[in-house]
Amino acid sequence: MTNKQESISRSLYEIRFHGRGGQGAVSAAALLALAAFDDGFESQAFPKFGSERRGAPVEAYVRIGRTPIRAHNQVYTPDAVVIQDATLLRSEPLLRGLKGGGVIVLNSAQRPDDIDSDRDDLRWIVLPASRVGERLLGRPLPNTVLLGALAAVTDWVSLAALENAVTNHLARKGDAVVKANIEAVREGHRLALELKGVHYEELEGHEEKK
Amino acid sequence: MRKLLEGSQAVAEAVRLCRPQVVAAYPITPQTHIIERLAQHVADGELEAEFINAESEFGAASIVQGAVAAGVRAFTATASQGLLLMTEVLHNIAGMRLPVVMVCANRAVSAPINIFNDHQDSMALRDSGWIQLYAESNQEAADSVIQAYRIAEACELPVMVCMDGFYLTHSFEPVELPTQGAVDEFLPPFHFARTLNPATPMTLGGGSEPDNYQEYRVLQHEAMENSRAVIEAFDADFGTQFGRSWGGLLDGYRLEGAQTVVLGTGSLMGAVRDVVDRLCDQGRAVGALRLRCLRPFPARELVGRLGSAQRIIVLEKALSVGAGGIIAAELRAALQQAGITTPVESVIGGLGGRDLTPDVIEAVVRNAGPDEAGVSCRFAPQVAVHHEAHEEHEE
Amino acid sequence: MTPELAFEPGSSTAYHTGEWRIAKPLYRDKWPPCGQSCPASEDIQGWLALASEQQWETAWRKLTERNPFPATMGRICYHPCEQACNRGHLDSVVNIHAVERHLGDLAIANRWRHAPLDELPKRQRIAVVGAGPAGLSCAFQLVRRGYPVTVFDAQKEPGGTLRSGIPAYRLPKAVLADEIDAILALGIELQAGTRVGREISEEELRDRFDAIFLAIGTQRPRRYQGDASSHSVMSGLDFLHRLNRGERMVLPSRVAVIGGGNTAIDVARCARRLGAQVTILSPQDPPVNHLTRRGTEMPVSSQELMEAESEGVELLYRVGVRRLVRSGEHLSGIEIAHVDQVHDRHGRFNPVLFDGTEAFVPAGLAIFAIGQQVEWQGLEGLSQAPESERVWIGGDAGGSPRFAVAAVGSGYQAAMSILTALQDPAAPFAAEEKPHISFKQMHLEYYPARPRHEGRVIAQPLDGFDETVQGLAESDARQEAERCLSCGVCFQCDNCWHFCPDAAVIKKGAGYEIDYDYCKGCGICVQECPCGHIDMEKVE
Amino acid sequence: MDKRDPFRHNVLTSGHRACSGCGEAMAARMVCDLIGPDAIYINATGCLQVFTTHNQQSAWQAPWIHSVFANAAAVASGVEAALRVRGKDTPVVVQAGDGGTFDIGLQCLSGMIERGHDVLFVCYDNEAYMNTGVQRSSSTPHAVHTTTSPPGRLSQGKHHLKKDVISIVAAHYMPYAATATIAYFPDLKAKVEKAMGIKGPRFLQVLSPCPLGWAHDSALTVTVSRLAVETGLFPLIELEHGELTGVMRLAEQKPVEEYLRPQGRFRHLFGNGEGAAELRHLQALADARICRYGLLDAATEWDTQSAMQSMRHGRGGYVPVLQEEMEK
Repeated sequence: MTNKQESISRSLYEIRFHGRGGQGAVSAAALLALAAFDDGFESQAFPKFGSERRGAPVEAYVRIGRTPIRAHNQVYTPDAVVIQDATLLRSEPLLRGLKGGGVIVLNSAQRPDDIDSDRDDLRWIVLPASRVGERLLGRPLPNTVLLGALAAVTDWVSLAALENAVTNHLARKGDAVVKANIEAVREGHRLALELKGVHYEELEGHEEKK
Repeated sequence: MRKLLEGSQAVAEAVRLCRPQVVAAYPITPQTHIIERLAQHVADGELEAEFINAESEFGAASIVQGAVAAGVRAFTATASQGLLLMTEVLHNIAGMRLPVVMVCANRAVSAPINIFNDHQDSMALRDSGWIQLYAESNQEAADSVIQAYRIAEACELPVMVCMDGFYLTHSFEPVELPTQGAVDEFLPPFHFARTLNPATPMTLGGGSEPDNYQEYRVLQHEAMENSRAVIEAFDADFGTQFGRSWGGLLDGYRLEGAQTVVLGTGSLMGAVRDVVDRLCDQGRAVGALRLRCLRPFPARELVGRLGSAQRIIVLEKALSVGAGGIIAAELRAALQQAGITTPVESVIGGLGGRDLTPDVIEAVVRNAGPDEAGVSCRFAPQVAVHHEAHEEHEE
Repeated sequence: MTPELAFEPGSSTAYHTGEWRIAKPLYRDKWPPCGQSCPASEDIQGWLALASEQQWETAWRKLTERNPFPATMGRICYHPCEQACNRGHLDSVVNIHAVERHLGDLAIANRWRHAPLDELPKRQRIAVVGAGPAGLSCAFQLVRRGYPVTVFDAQKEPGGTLRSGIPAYRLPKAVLADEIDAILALGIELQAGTRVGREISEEELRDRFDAIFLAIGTQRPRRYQGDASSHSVMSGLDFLHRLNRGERMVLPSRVAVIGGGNTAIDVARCARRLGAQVTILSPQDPPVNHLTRRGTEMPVSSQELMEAESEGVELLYRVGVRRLVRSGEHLSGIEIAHVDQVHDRHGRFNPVLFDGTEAFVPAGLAIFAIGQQVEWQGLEGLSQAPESERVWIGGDAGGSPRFAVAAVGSGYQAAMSILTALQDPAAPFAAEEKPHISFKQMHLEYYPARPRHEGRVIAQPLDGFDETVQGLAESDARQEAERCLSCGVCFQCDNCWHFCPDAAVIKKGAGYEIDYDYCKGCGICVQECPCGHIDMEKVE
Repeated sequence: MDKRDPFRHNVLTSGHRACSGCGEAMAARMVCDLIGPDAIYINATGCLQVFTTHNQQSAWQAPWIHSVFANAAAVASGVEAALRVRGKDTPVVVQAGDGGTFDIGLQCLSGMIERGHDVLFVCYDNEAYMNTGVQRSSSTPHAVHTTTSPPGRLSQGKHHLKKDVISIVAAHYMPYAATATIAYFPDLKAKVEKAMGIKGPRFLQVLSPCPLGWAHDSALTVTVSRLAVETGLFPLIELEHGELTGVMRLAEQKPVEEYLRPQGRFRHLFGNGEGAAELRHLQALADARICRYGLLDAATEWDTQSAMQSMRHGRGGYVPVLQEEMEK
């Protein structure tokens, strides 16, 4: 953990989650913040406020920092964006405010056509998280897979801390759910490591090989 | 141990540690997580209390009123329309001097309907006779609940702990939860002198006449005035025992030598602190003062802290429609009474959940307000300085 | 002033809402119509109340305070109390006499003894002349108060008219004897077979006694003056005397009895028992229910009349005797005519007959039961003496109505008068003045209808003189007593107590008290008092 | 404490400022003394609250609390919950008028019942807002003259029917709901005692005439309440878990006119054609209620006549004050 702390170069990272109601964007944000906190950082997670309606676009935010986080504002200039549903790309400006060099973790089985091509300063991680979720969790839930992937590509949280967060946060849902989600985190982490900088087609092929 | 907790959960845990025996509530966004968590605690046997699902906020307030009158510590929470629906009972609880504690998850009021945060709901109740504490963080919200019970029971005044809806209620933040033992040490067992009891029958809530109603109010007012010292003392006590305190009535930030002071309340003060840091780094003498306690209104204390400022900006998430900023008006009165002529700029912002971003706050501080007489307040500019820039960029 | 957040319990009592009052309720015992109409002034409501609670002996003692003859009166009294009873406005009047008889019979059966009221013996001696109901009543009152009383009677047996004038089927001799014995047992000296002017002189009486009560009754029957012959003509009194002495008379097949009172009926029913066909020629109307009383009714109980009719006695009302129709010496019948007016304007019995209304009633014997007079022979001096000479006259001889119960009442009054004259501390200062109460002041809806219990008429051949009416069973007597409305007399129903919105009625052990500090004078207690015990008075 | 009366506690005692002849004061006194001082009383705003507590003087001799108009049932819920957690079984009793029951208080009442609080809710039904000067409530019967349902050229008083609140309450699968009135103390006593023997929410609607609002002579309060029953306009019924389990049989049905005549609030109906139609309507309403509840032919322990029978030494009353207590 201490070495992790060192690895955070800036005082504050901001992550924005996009999803649809019911996909667990808020939960994912909470898991990420919990993991960071477990790693010894200050962290904060909260949803874009509003009523939670299944299927409607939702946002959630995470801040991870070395000093206590005081502001409670929404995240406008994220360091990373996690997109749980590629269909959102069509309707929402998902990349707004994303800092240069920012990370996009996208849940998609194929490279979407409408990825913003104006920004060439971004790192895209595209992985079929729903499909992995389906396989591991029995339901197409992309959350923990995407978190694993984010951890893999950013170093902002440790895999162990994520697993801890999953264990604690989902404890109420039973051991099987916890175990499966830990698997999902690991799988996302593994996939993202393998895919780092790898193009979509390769990803597709890689997945096929499995 | 510090934990990352949702604000609602932090407050629920704090409530649990205070061992209320009756919890009654009616769900309303954004208060729901608090009562859901408490319901779970009761269901799990972690809180030995009657959890009563009231049929309305009006009922919920009434239930805790009855419970406290019948001799137990009680809790309720609400927001917005729910708080307004409670209004009648809240005045009544205060008038009967019942030590009730509630949490208001601050939210805008209708119309138009809006579930997001501002302070219009609790501000509307500022004259109800309740002590009002506004929390800046989840930690403070939780700690304030614990303090609130001790204040309420010592002063025989109800206490409303206000926490910003969503900004706090739905945010996960690190929170240090005290141990049960420590809370038990801080908070004596519940005692209320006028408990309903057949062994010592008393009549509570009886009628009054023109020749004594005012005296009831005078007593209530005196109790409020006296509660200032109690709030300060218990916060200090809390600091001694738990290693953190919240400034009692007022919480200053970089006030030393500050020529411009931003006065505000609630969670927005976190961003204000960031802005103050930013501006100080740029060499500006800016400080912040957080009004933790709106009632009793710490007029003397405010004068003491703001006396040397040259410019005072009051940033509020509530509007007295047709009058302007509420805190600003009260501050103006306090300063005027103290013979201080520093202008007070009243800025209203963040209504209905609009985010008062650091940039907006900075803009408010940088841009001087209108100095024409008769202008009661101005409104903070729309957020999204960055937002718009990037949208343009993306297109 | 520091206002209190919690008010003390009951602190409102510092505020006297009684000041709001413009009218004021008052508990006031009334004199119920039964007692009011009772010639013996019995507290009928009082003893019925006790009887309803099965406090039989206490009830009997209450009753005998005024009338030591309940078993007798319960049988023979014409019970004006029942005529007056307010219950008639609800369903049917209370069978007061049956309960009275029940009490008397219980007393005899259980050998209850009268108790003296005052153990302290007095030295003044009292003489009572006549051991009839008036004399014995007076003697009873005085002996209970410690006075030595001597009763003189010309007859060998005490009882007066009760013994000689009442047929046994109505009043068995043993019942009367038992009640008289109980009275005498208080220590009365009876000198039977002692007629004043014969066995003892007026002077001796005056010498030996401090007070003298003459209650010699009316021993001389009023005779029919319209016919010179006494053949086939008899007075009711003589008829009954002879019968009560045990004489078995032989009567013609048809007998006419002239008169509208109890004697007439007694005579008629006795004559029926001796085998005659009997017609009563009454100058009065039949007794009707008390709602339509006009003053011209026969002073008899309708029940007795019904019994007579059921025994085959014929009745003709508002008729008077024009003449006796004779065939030689023998009476063949009576010519009657409609009576317009029974009494003249002086109140004297003086019927006026209307011409052209004549009719003939065949009869072989005419028994006139048209009244009796006092026989003052031997008492000429005393009868003229004023009360200042401590001589009192009472009973029938004193002019009271010719009813046993009136005689009892008269005896009581004489006793009270004697006590006053003797300056006895127990003498009543003044007669109790209580307002009367009519059914209109009551709230009859509080009393549900309950049937009246009657004494069973014993079916028997009409040739004996055994008692015809059975007494009530104990449960019936109790239920009958419960039927009493307790007119004007609180029976602690709690209504005023329950219904006072202001807790201004305080229940005491027995009865209630109005706390005028709080009574607002709403009038609910008055309105909801079933028996009219509470009055409302304006507050000035 | 006032202990003048050895035979009852006077939970609601003298010195209160109800109008002369107040039916609600009478009803509350009966009900509270049947329950006794070992209970906690919650009062809605209304006449009863106003006239019993005045200027630091209270006519109550039991723990008593008043909050606001609409919330008595909810305050009671809280009191009951508090007692439950404190391990006490002190009875909790709500007292409210028809406004605090039928109208503004209905929601809290419904919530209290639904949550199953062990509370007896007593509604003293005087059929209008008397406290504020006789305005109509949803309990006001048809054709009644109130200040907000005045008769006039186009009106014969209240246009609407009296709300059937007992059915609404009973429909909550209510353990016990009953109607009663002051005229029949034995009936009221039996119902209060029955209610106090049942756990869970219980409801008692006690018709309590108001001499002021009904405009009858103050002495007629009991008489009028009796006539309300005898005419069939106010059936005395018991409902357990929604089922009709008891009625007070009418010994005889009286014409509604007998009930309406003494009351000024119906005066406008007499002597004109349209009023006559309303009189027939009221009679029809009475007939319908008699029919609905079988008031003329039910087999019952007592009827309107036997239930009011006055008895020597009463028919039993309240819990007497203990001698020791008196001496204190």
